[in-house]
Amino acid sequence: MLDFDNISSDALLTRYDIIAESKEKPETIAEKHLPKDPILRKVAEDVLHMKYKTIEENVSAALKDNIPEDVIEKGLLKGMDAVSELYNRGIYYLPHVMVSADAMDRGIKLAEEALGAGRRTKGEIIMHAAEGDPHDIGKNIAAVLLKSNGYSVLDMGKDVAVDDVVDKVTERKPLVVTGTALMTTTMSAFPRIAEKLQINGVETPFICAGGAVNREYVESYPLGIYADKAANGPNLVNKALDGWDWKKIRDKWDGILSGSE
Amino acid sequence: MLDFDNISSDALLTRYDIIAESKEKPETIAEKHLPKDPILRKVAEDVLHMKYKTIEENVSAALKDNIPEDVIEKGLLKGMDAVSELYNRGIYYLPHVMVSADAMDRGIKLAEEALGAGRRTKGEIIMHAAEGDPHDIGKNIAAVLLKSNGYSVLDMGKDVAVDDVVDKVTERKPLVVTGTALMTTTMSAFPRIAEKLQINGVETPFICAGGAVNREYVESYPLGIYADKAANGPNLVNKALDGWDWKKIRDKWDGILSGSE
Amino acid sequence: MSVNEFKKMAYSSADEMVFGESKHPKHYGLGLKVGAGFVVPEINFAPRPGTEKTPESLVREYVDYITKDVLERAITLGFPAIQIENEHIFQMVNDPEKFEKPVVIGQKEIMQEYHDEYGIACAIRHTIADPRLHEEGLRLGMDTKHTYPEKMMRAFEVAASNGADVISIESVGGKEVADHAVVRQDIKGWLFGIGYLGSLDMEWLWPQIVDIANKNNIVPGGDTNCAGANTAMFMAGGYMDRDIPRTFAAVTRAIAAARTLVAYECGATGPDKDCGYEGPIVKAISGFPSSQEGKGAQCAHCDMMGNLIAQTCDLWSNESVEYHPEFGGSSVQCWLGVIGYEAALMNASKQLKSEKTLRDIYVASDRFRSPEAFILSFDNAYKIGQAIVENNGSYYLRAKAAGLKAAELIEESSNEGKLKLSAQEKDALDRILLDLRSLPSEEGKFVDWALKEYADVPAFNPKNYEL
Amino acid sequence: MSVNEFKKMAYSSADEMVFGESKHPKHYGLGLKVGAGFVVPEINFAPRPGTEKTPESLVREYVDYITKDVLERAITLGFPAIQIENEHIFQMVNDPEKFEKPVVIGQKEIMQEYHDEYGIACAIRHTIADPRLHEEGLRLGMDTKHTYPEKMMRAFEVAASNGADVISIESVGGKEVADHAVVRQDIKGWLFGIGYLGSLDMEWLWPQIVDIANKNNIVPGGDTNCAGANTAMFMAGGYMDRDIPRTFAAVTRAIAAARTLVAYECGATGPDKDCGYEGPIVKAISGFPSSQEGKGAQCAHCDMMGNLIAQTCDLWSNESVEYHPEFGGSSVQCWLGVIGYEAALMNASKQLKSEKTLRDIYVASDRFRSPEAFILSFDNAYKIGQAIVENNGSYYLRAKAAGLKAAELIEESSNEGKLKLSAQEKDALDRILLDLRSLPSEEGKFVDWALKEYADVPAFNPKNYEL
Ligand code: B12
Ligand code: B12
Repeated sequence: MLDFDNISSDALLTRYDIIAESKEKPETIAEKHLPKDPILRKVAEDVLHMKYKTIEENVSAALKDNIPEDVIEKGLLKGMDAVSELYNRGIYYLPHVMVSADAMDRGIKLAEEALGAGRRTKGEIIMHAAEGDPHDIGKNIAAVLLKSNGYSVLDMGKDVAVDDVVDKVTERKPLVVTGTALMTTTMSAFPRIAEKLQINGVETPFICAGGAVNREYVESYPLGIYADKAANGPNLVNKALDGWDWKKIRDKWDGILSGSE
Repeated sequence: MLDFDNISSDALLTRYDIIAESKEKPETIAEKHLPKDPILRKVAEDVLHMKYKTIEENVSAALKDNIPEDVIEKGLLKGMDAVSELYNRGIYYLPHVMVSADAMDRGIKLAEEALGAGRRTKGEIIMHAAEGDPHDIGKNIAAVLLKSNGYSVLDMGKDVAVDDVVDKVTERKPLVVTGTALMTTTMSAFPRIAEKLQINGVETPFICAGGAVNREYVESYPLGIYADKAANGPNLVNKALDGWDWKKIRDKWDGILSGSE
Repeated sequence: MSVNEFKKMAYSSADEMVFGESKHPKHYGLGLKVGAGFVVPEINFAPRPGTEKTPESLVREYVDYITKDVLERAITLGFPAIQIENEHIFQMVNDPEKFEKPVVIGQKEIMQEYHDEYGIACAIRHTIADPRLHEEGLRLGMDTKHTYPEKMMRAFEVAASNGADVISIESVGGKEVADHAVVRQDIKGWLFGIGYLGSLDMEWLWPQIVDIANKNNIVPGGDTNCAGANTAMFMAGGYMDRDIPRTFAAVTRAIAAARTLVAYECGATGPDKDCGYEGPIVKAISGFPSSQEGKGAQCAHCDMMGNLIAQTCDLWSNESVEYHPEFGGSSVQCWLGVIGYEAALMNASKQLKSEKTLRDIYVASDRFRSPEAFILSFDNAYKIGQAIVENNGSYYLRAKAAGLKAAELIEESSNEGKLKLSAQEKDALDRILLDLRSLPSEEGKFVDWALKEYADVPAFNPKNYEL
Repeated sequence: MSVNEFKKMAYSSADEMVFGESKHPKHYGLGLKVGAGFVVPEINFAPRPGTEKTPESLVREYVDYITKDVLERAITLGFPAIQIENEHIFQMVNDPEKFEKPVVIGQKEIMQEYHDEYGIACAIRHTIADPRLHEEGLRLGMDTKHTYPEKMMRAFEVAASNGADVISIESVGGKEVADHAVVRQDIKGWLFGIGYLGSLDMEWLWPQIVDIANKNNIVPGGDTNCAGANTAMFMAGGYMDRDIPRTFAAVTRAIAAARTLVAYECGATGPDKDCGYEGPIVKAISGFPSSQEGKGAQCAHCDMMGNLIAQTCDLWSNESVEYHPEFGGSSVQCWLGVIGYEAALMNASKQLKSEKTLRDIYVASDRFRSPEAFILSFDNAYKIGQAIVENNGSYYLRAKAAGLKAAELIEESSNEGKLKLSAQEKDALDRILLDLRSLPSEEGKFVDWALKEYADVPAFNPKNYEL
């Protein structure tokens, strides 16, 4: 058998990923987000460094001198902001985000206990994957990013019937509803949901994503707002929080994603 | 160097064309079309056998005992009918049709001279290839088949400006107008032509063909009737001759092509 | 663990493995032979959006357009043999009598016509969708809302009794835990999900599929870990992607092989599914024919081993393409051209007795393009297969051994400076080695730990696996 | 006839020819080397319908979508080098300042960005559309209605001075007669149209293109007989088609080679155009780099030599695909995957020193698939090249010799029972042999006869060729 190890692969492929490896230090970027206060900083660092073993201890310590809201907003969420930026810049990989978010979740749970009640999140997002569609990883990632940005998420799961989505949204009037479809043969659920919502008088922005859909398709029915990546979620939802209706979000879509809006 | 001739290609490819070579004899199929009258039969056979050298002699002979219309209808065109059937069945190749048509043309010219004036054809067809489009072979083939079926053709050529087509059609009111587009970036000329014709009050059926277009596209604008193959031309045009308007032809399209209408 | 495990490797050496040759060739359908000395293209497709709305429009799309187009092009280009795969859409498994049956019948009829007229060798694989929801229940009687496992088994029967020549599935056991683990780069969780739970689910599912196939005298093809290792591969992507390190994806692939093997242990006979990139490992162990996809499946996804993965295939597939027009014909026709010519290339190499040279060129093209390509190179795939066979007796242990072997092979080559790794890939590899080596050497201990560790994973219900 | 004719074959034997090696390698663009020991993918595309309406929408389509997508995918898959080809649409040649210029500039800018960031070697070929109408006039000053030759020359200048690295064309001289002849299976007419008139037109056109390229320090690529031999090939099609016998198409290809060579005689240096299937013959004579397309150009048309034609290529192309989404990314990304991996395969064979084996496997796959594939097999292509060189001094005589040699090679193989022919193919071949052998051995005599014989061909105007 041939000795493959003697083959030079230089003429066959270029490791562009190694060429483009960031020379920026994660620490420098994170620094901008981390709080000055040493105790809150520890909490934020636990999130940044995915220390879900020590985070409970440090959050408890922080809760002694800080109100729970501050531990969340100025500690846990700041750590998560640093992670998000590092992910968006391509320096951290996705798992870092997910495990940091797990750590943050533990911290938030403790802080909420101290608060005595669930904290007021920025708003509720109802999420689902389309009827007949079992593909839900993208949705799950998006859910984590939304939670990390201070929203509460009601995840209806995958293969969710059109009417179930319509009923739930009509009942709870969330800030935003989202749908994910990876199959061209399931995505037609979205326009059906949108139409039924409108009949019910609901005008909630409906973020639609997943490999099957594209912007043109999503904008062909009412309420629909396209999202390409999970990382787009918070940007779009923030605008709903600012009171923009679906038409305005759709109109200003390019600007929102490029950060100019 | 390798001796390629020792390679067996049996595992690599199957000559389905040879497997499917027709066992039917062309003669048997042609026989149904050929006239009984021995003199007209000679004329028809000259067309069938592409004898453009002897055809003039035989047509002159036939014209002695027959009126020119009969020489055309019962002689020349019958020969061409046989060729068409053999082509449609996949027994004859295209060049046979083209050269037979050339022979027929010579015969018709003689007969028309005897007639003293141009014969009354079934009707005029205006043809063109779309503005900016140099691909015209399909159109040229279709033209031959239409002529062989007794229509007169006004061929405007290729890369014909939208307004030139509109003006010519508005002026001459042909039975049918046709367009060919092989490029997705030229086919938008068709809807523009159709709209302008309607503004001029012209409702002439507009057969559109060529690799770029498909049935859905052609039926998305008024007047448009799709043709897939040059051989479809006569079938569709015959319906216009029967007085069908473009809407009816479009409605019954499947039936027309399958021969059930 | 199932009793029919493979006691030894089907091939006595890695070098013995080559495309178009299987230890157990199959003959089925309308004169088709697979793994019997030549490679056959396998064409896959998806219907246009909207055509799923009524059975009539779906039949028109699948039968009158797609199947006909494919056969016409095969004849046009002179391809001697072709396999068609229809990956069922949700509507077909949800209502088999209405949506599935007429499609299965129609496709076979038209294939028969072309076979009769031209003598083309052909067969069709029906891949039933696995619609089961972990949160509702994977086993019979559990999901009272959708009755999914029941519908799915019915869909198998409808396909098998109406024209399918091969039946397959991309089963989803263990996916709930693997999904949770993959985005956290948690190899232990992934091992539990796919290596253990996935195998248990297949051990339950596959004897039923094999029964249906045998009753109908057709072929029980095989499974794929699309739900697990392909998700990881897809997310790991190429040099512009940053979701999952490619070393992680590579190790999941090796683990997946230990699971996908279960189908064969339960009576499946191949060809396995095209999208199972674990195919080379599974073939090394089992010797059953293998369908693979790479360069010619770019319509469906871009992988980092477009050539390499052809090395040991018996069918060569395009994975899937949506039906639509192209300048060169319909999309299925164009992609059939791509895979059919590749099959012709492999078959030509056999005529010239250069098939091993071509195999090695395929491998050389991509061996160092990604860690996953590297461990799937047939020499390494063979070693991973050996690790599996040596650790038979426990789904957990053999899957762990496969993963560890893959990680070690990568480490070795990287240390030698052959296989290059980015910083992230290297970090992930180190953690994987640490994690896998830290695991217990007894299945029971591992399972106890994992049941606790992953108890809160959404949709994970031990009852789905009788645990 | 042009004075710079090739006195001898560039290669001393057919066996010396292989993909990725040219006698005159070229270095151009952003670090790209062609014919210098490896094969480079060349990706082509067409904009979506409607995007041609405004310069803005056309730029968005060509630059922001297509060019960016292509470069992203090349990086993702790790392809070291890539050539982009933009085949201009009518609007760009019709109004170069408005439609062509911003596209040419935009594409180069984005290429420069990726080159700077990742070091990818890349270059772009702009292929100017030839919009000339035979009925209006081919030469300067003749077509007062559209002023086409003038606009076309302006389009070359705009491309050359704004970012093109290579300029090419698919010129249409002689096409009016060839079109008339091809549908009548009239090889004498075809020889007159392409072998004679086509060569005269190129002799007029190409020195101008070479001038523009040289002035701008870019590469005058080459021409193709797309307008003639590809039309014949396309109509001859495969085993389901019945428009033109494939033996006829094969002979037109050989004749076309004698014409396409003229570009090089006028100073072009290659790479010639992908769609010129006469490439192997032209390369055998000239030694210039050659772009070819086959298996990976199924998106554009299905040919009968998808593998074979890779045998001697330096660039490997997809011919063209309309931009649209696929499951695996955009269409241009998917097809780049196909051709890029094929290039990697050829390059890998060089690493293993098995390139001639791979070349021979390519050939074996399709050598007997069609008469055209057969005569283009590099051994036969070389012989046809020799027939051309031996008959230099007359466009007519060398084109006739090429056609006759091709016909004789086919006859010989068919007589030996190797290359199989259908009844129609055989008939057509016999007539071709008869026809070509009946022709005079003096150019003058032939031209006199042809001018009379084809005087009535629509759109044929001898003034277009100064006759
Ligand atoms: C031959 C050819 C040429 C020849 C044309 C020769 C000629 N006289 O027509 C030449 C070289 C001139 C040419 C040039 C170009 N071409 Co061109 N060409 C082709 C090719 C290979 C074959 C076309 C052909 O003749 N088909 C055979 C005929 C018989 O088919 P048809 O016309 O469709 O006709 C059939 C039916 O449609 C029907 N029909 C047609 N008309 C009618 C009318 C009626 C009444 C009826 C009933 C039926 C009917 O009957 C016929 C069958 O029976 C195609 C490849 C392809 N895949 O199509 C590319 C193709 C059409 N060309 C293409 C391109 C891009 C070009 C150029 C722009 C390239 C360039 N940059 O130089 C230039 C055009 C330059 C310009 N002025 O703008 C692209 C178009 C892409 C797009 N955007 O849609 C194609 C698809 C190639 C590709 N895959 O990229 N081309
Ligand atoms: C993994 C996978 C599976 C896994 C799914 C695992 C899971 N938990 O999701 C399994 C094995 C279950 C599966 C099954 C099937 N699959 Co599948 N699968 C894939 C694959 C390979 C990857 C999908 C994936 O996870 N992508 C990664 C995620 C992260 O991407 P994503 O969801 O799009 O999310 C991104 C964005 O869309 C966005 N996003 C998503 N949601 C949201 C929400 C918000 C709010 C925001 C802001 C953003 C956002 O963020 C993410 C990126 O940042 C694709 C291949 C492909 N080319 O897509 C095929 C694919 C989707 N599957 C396909 C098919 C056909 C099937 C089956 C029908 C096959 C069969 N017959 O068995 C079955 C389905 C059976 C059924 N029940 O109907 C086809 C669909 C074809 C079509 N018609 O459209 C594809 C395209 C493969 C192909 N090329 O043919 N599949």
